[in-house]
Amino acid sequence: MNILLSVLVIFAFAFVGPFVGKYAEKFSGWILALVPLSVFLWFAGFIPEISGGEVFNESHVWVSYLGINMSFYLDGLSLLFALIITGVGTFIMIYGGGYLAGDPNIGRFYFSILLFMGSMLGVVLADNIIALFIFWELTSISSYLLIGYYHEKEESRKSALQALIVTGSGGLAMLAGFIILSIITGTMEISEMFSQSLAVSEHPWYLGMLILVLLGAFTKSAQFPFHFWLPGAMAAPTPVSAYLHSATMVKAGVYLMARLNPVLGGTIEWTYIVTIVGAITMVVGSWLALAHTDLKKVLAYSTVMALGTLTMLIGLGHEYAVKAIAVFILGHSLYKGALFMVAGTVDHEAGTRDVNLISGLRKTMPITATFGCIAALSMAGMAPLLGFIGKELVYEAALSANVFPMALITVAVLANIAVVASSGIVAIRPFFGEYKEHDKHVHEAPASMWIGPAVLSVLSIIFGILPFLIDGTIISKAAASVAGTPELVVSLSLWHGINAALILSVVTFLSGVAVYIFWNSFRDSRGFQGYSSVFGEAPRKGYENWLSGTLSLAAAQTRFFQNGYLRHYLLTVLSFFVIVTGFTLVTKTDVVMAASFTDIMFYEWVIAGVIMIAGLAAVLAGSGLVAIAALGVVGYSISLLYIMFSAPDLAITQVLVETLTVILVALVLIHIPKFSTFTSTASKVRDAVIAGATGLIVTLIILAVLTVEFDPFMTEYFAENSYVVAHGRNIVNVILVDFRALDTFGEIVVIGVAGVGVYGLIKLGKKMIHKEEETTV
Amino acid sequence: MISEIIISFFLLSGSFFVLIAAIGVVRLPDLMMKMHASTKAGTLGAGLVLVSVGIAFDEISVLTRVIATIIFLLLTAPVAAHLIGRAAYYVGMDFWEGTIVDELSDEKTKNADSTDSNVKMNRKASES
Amino acid sequence: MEPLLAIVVGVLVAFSVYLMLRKNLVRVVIGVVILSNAVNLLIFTLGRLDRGIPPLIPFTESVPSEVFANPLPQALVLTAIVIGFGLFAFALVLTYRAYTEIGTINVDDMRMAEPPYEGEELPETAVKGEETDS
Amino acid sequence: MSHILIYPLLIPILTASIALIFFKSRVFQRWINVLGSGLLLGFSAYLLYMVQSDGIQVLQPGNWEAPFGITLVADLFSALLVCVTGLKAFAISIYSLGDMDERRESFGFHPLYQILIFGVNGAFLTGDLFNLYVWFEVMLITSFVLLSLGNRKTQIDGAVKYVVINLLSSLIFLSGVGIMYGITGTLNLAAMAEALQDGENTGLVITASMMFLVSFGIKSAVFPLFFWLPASYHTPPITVTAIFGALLTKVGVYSLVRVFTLLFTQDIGYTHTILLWISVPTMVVGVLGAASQYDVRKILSFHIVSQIGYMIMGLAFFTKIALAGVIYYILHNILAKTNLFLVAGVAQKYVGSYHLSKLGGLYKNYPLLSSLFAISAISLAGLPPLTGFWAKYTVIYAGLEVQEWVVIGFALAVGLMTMFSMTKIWMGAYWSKLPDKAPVASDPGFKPVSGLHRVALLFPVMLIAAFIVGLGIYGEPFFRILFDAADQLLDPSMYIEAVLNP
Amino acid sequence: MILDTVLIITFAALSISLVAGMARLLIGPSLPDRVVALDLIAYIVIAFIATYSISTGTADFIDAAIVVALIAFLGTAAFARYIQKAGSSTKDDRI
Amino acid sequence: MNQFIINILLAVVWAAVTGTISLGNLVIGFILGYVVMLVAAPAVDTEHYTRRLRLAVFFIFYFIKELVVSSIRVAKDVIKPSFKMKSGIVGIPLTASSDLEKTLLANCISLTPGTLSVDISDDGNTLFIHAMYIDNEDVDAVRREIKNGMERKILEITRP
Amino acid sequence: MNSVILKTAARLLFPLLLVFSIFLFFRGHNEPGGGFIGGLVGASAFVLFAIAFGTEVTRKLLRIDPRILIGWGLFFALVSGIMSMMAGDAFFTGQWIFPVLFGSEIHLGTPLIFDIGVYLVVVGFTLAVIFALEEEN
Ligand code: NA
Ligand code: NA
Repeated sequence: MNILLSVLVIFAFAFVGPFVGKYAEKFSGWILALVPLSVFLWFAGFIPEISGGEVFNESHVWVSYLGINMSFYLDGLSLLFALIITGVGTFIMIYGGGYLAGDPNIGRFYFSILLFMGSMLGVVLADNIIALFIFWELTSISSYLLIGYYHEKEESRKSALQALIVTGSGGLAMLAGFIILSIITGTMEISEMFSQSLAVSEHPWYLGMLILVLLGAFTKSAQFPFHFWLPGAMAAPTPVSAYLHSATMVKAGVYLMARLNPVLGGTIEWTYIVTIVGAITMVVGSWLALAHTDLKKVLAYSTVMALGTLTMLIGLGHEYAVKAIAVFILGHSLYKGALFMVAGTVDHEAGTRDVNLISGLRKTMPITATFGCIAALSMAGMAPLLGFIGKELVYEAALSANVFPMALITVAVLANIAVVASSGIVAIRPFFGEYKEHDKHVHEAPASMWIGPAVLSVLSIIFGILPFLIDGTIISKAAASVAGTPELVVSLSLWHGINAALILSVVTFLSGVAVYIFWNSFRDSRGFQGYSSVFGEAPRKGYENWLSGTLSLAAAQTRFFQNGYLRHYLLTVLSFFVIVTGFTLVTKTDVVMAASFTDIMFYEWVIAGVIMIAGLAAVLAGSGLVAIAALGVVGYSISLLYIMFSAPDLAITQVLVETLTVILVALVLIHIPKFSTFTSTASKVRDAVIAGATGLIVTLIILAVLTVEFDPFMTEYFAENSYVVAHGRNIVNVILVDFRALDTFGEIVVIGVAGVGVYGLIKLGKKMIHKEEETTV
Repeated sequence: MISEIIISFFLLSGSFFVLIAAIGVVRLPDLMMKMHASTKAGTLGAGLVLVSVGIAFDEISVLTRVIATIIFLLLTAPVAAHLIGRAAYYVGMDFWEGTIVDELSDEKTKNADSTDSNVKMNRKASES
Repeated sequence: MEPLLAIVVGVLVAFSVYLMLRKNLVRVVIGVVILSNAVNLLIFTLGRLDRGIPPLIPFTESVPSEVFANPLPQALVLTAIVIGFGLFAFALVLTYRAYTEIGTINVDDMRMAEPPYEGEELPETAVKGEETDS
Repeated sequence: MSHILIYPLLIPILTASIALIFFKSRVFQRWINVLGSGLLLGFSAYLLYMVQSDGIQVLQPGNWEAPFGITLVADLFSALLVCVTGLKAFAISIYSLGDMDERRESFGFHPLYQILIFGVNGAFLTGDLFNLYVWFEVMLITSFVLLSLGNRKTQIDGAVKYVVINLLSSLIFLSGVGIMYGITGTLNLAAMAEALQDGENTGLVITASMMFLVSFGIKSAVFPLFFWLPASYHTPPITVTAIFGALLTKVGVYSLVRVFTLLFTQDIGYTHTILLWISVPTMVVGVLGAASQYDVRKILSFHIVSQIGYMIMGLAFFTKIALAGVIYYILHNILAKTNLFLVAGVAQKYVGSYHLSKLGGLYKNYPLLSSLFAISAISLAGLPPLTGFWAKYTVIYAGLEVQEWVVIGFALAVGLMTMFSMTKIWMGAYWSKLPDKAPVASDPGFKPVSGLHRVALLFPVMLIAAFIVGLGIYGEPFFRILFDAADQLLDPSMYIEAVLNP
Repeated sequence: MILDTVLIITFAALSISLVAGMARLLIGPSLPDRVVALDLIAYIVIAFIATYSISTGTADFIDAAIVVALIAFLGTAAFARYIQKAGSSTKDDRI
Repeated sequence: MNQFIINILLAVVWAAVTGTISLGNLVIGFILGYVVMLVAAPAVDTEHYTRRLRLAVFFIFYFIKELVVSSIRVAKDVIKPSFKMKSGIVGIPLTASSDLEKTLLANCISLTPGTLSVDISDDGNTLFIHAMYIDNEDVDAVRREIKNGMERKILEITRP
Repeated sequence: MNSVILKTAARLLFPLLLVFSIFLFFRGHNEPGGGFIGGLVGASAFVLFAIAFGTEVTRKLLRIDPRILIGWGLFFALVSGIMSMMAGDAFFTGQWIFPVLFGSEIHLGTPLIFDIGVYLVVVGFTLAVIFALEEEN
């Protein structure tokens, strides 16, 4: 119950949040931060047990019929994520309260961000894959609301939609993948799948299922070529970007791959796909960062790089890789969360995030500048920060890769060079150099807005200098979870001696500095512009073209099918009837003309002929009245048939109805002038063919049914009971008012409604309806 | 046997008149003439056949219904003919060449605006 | 007799389908009426036919001693006739309303609920004279 | 013999006839309408309880043993639908107090409304094929009248298309009834199913089944038979659209499910493959149609078509979980669709339009309405954890189980497009700024609703939203009923036994 | 015995009449012509029903004849009303 | 008083159409007749009902005779290969004054040889008939024949 | 239509049609006829009257709005079913009494009440339609 409760508490506060925002404006962020904080502390309490090798399973029946339980699995990996989510979340709440202070919509912010927080927590804790998926989708919904926070700006709406569509489509693919996975394994609990790894990878559906699942992970984690939504999502308020788009949501995909690595990983397919996609994303993202001067965009692309790195590491999956994953996730969350907040603070205070427009802010906002720089150093992979350890581990992992290590190490170095340069951009450009005067008087941000960066960047230092605080406890267990082994010794340290990784780090740093120095001219160079448009713009354009293509396809097909012409509709319906019924008749039955015309009286021939000829007259009639006169003959003749075949009630009814029909038509046609139209011969022929085919099919079916022996057992029952029980000698009438009174009741309801309806149709004039209704189209 | 003959007589004569009516409706040259045939011969023919039914069944309930039917026919047939003839006349019908007089036309030209119809009253007017 | 009626039904169905595909809404409604007659005949025929033995129990008996025509299809058709009549009355008056409100009974011209798409070319309709819509 | 079965029919029609007798008093009609709907909801819920606890309920009106009279049967599938109809009827009866104009009321809206519910319940409860036809006609004529009541040009035009195509459908249905009677000699569904079990005349029966496919296909608006729906559903007042949009097509689906589980299971490889082929273009064409529209009512109308596709798809899979999914889908769609139409109506009353270009500012100004829309839209888009997700999930699971990869691929893509068009409404009407050409901004005579009116409009939406959320978050008991219902559908012997050997 | 032959003759006469009536209905040329034909067909139907009652020995069909006699007249009245109101002329009522 | 008689008559008609002349059936017929009269009262000018009914019965046989005669003549002409007669619409000045008399006359004329009532003039004083046979093109002869034949016979009965 | 002949004939035929409709209605249980047929013939009486005299007069003759007649018709039909339920039987189960009137036993049952409902609805429907259309002229 407890793990579930931790998630539910956050959800519950999502609904409280708006009220807190409304009634405790100034302190709302601080107050609401207590929610993630208390959950963080609660999870922190698990550290000893988890590091002692325990895992926690918790399961609640939810929809047992579908095998879907609200079950949770707490091990090193999920604990690490849970701590990041609630830990970073605590500072985000505080920061958000400050950042959005005075915004009338702050309540909606609290609602969405807490909803998101709970969902994200659910994703990392869920054991049941469908439960995981549900939380996963909830993160999509809440992030949609958050990205579109400034919803009156079209840009925000577009970005929100883009993120939703990209991650949503991946999510749907993933759902299919999950279901297939559960069909393969016979369970929906991830913890029960670990033991079936072999069976899964040898299953013929494996590759398809894998691709589907990975699509979900890749889109969510902004892997190339789906990465474009992430920079777009920067339309969100900065606390959102800091939280969702760096520390948590984008890592959901990474988490998923890490979580399923023991089940799905280790195969050739997995290694190739995941590693290559990760590597490409890593290098593409890192360099794209350099194409922008918007602080958030730079950070966003460096996040893409980080996600690529993590993905690549998961693809590799060996011991170094899993260690690197755990450390890199934590390190990245700390520095990137801090940097986003710093960027937001700069924007908030200076009114812009363009590094070309701001500089020298360290003088007016020293605290922010300090922590921003620390975080940037961590990002650049400088000792003695945690980022350094993470980067070293990445290099070591690449070096010991089992597939094309040379290529991977090149990619890693290249990517990190760009990261170093990016770090320079985000740390040096705004804070150092000459102070520029701004429209807005820039001053230090309130405590709520620097406490987050402060704590996170300080943690980067602490964990960097004192890695034993984390390695044996949380990191090693997280790495073990990814590897799918119970134990994995991780011993982190800043100094490993002079090894290949260290040399690469030095090279990286120096090159990065060089890139930073020449950044301005580099950014404007043609080659780089081309690179940026191919890898940055093209996928987004692809998405947009796909969207507009789909919309024009939609419009075209709707114009074609729903074209407003009744005759077209009818023609389609009738053609369909002819096709399905005719085809079935021809293929499924023996169409034999077993008809015998021997027992027919001559006057019956005449009446039948009259019916058909009068019917033809109705078809050919030049006016409605003539047609209805012909129809009268059809009706009278049919009533004669009813007489001949022992149905006096029917005959009388037919005559009465026929006559009233004539009266009604006459009354109506008095008002409608004769009208003639031109119809092409081609369409007449077409209509005649459809008409003929329909008629033929009906005739053939009747003839076929007539060959079936008819069991008159109902007739006997009616005969026996009609008078004796129902006191009526006219059996037809007894059927109508007694045996099948319900039919008759329905029938009188029909004509009753028809009466009311016709009356309304005629009497309820158009003018009587409210005027405004006419105008609302 | 006797009754069979009587029934046969009524049946044959009835169907004969119905046939005459039908032939008349097909052959006679104008609408009024056709109505002469259908109203008179048709009513008579149907009536005679009905009489044969009344005789054939020799039941009071059948007989009364037959009589009722005949009365209804006699009541409605001339009214129907009148309605059709009048309506056809007012909207302008063609008379056959043997028509020598139309006193109604003279009457209607006298007071053209006194009827309930909103269409052209006059045969000649509609022909022009 | 049943096979002959099968043909009658088929022919009526063909006529009605052809009428329903016309432009003139009055014709379409007449097509529906014919179709409804045809379907009634279909049910009647498929209940199998008997001549001259209406399902009436004589006053002298309480349980009929002789066989008679199947009463059930008769009751069904009777119900169907009445229902069809109600629907027909409505459809007819709707035609009338279409004429008074939209000003036409040409179904091709009825594009109020589904106005023409942008740039759509409307067909030449209601061309009087040359040929009737038959 | 279970008398409870008659109440879902008796209550609405009694209400309607009393309302008709007191034609002249609008106020009386309004309240008897609400009262009747409330009673109906209560009795429907009780019926569901009875069926769940005591098994399939059967009533022989007139006390004639089956198959000689007309049998009323409630299995779980029927009872569920009756129950949700009762809920919907109650909600909309309240909504109509705030929406319906006086003229329409004095020309019979209230009795017509009750009669429509009567017809729908009749169709759900009857165990007789011809009687089903009668119920269809009751619904049909009532929907004709409700659709055209008001006589606006668009209404008349929409009604013409609706009427003609639906009349064709009815007549095809009636022919099918005649043919099935001609083959089996009975009209009782259970007796017919029993008679068909011997496997004779299979080809002929399958041919007849195609007529039902076409007829019910028109009613449920599947491809390529759906045209009447987007042509007409946006034309009447929103209350009427909501009644139609959510409920009427589902009766078509109900009937398809009924006959293709009870009667036509001789050649599933053939019939249900055709159903599958129909379902995919239905989903796709419907959702693309929605994507091309800008009138909220039209978007929602096309969505009806699309979602019918999912239901037919589930029927085609023909496994237990698939059928449970179909039932879930039907129920979910009734709730979500109703709410979306109702919400659109409220928005129209606030801002003055149904067109996205004239809507806006709703999120900013009407948070309650926005959240009600969001709930329904998220549900309809199939996002968790609301009803739409479970519906979609169950059907898709079933499809993957039977390895219909391509079909499921389409279903998932359609799900994405559904989400897209829900966001289209959300962004166009809720997130965007109130445009200058919105009637509320540009027409000085425009009066948004207020006070009690607003309560009448929003209460029913909240009621239904509560179900959407509640069933979504905790569906265990509901799924138990659904799986039992699917069991009953897959094993017709229970149904046959209950009717023929009570 | 005689009656059987007579009945055949009667049916034949009525059948021919029916065909003739329908021919007039088809030919027209004016709407009133067609209405007269329809009126005639009603009489033929009455006679048909009556004859059929005799041939089957079932009097129950007579009620249908009564109804035709009473009701067909209404249809004719409606047509007449239409002709007079709408002024349907002789010329353009071609089939 | 008249109304009571009408009621009795309706009861008899009822018994006749139902075909059971029992006391019970007559009573039912009487009650029904009463109801019908209640409904029909405004429609029917009950004052003249008795006379009307008597006339109806009286005339039936007369009609039938005339009908047969006229039909035979029409039959002859219908079968003849060509039509030689002269016809036309003739106005008959009416002596008959009440609506019933006029209607009766008009119907009788329609059912008798070669004549068909077309219309009654708006002032109600002239009956226009279509005469199939205007022998010798003598229009007044037709007029005379009607006035002295049919109209007189009717008036003799309606005005004793 | 302004025709003396038609008007007079209509006055004569009106009560005849009405009697005939009731006749058809009552015997329907044993011979051809019944609520629907009887109702249509009964409605025809009013239709004829409306054609001859116009709807205003005919409405006065009918005294009740046809739509309300429809309501009553449905109500009657329902009452027959409710009576069955009150007797403890299934809806629409025929309940019969056999009073002896002037020596002959009469069969009276709820199906008769049901049929009255049918009759009323048919009359209401036909007249609602015809009146409305007539009044458009
Ligand atoms: Na529908
Ligand atoms: Na908008």
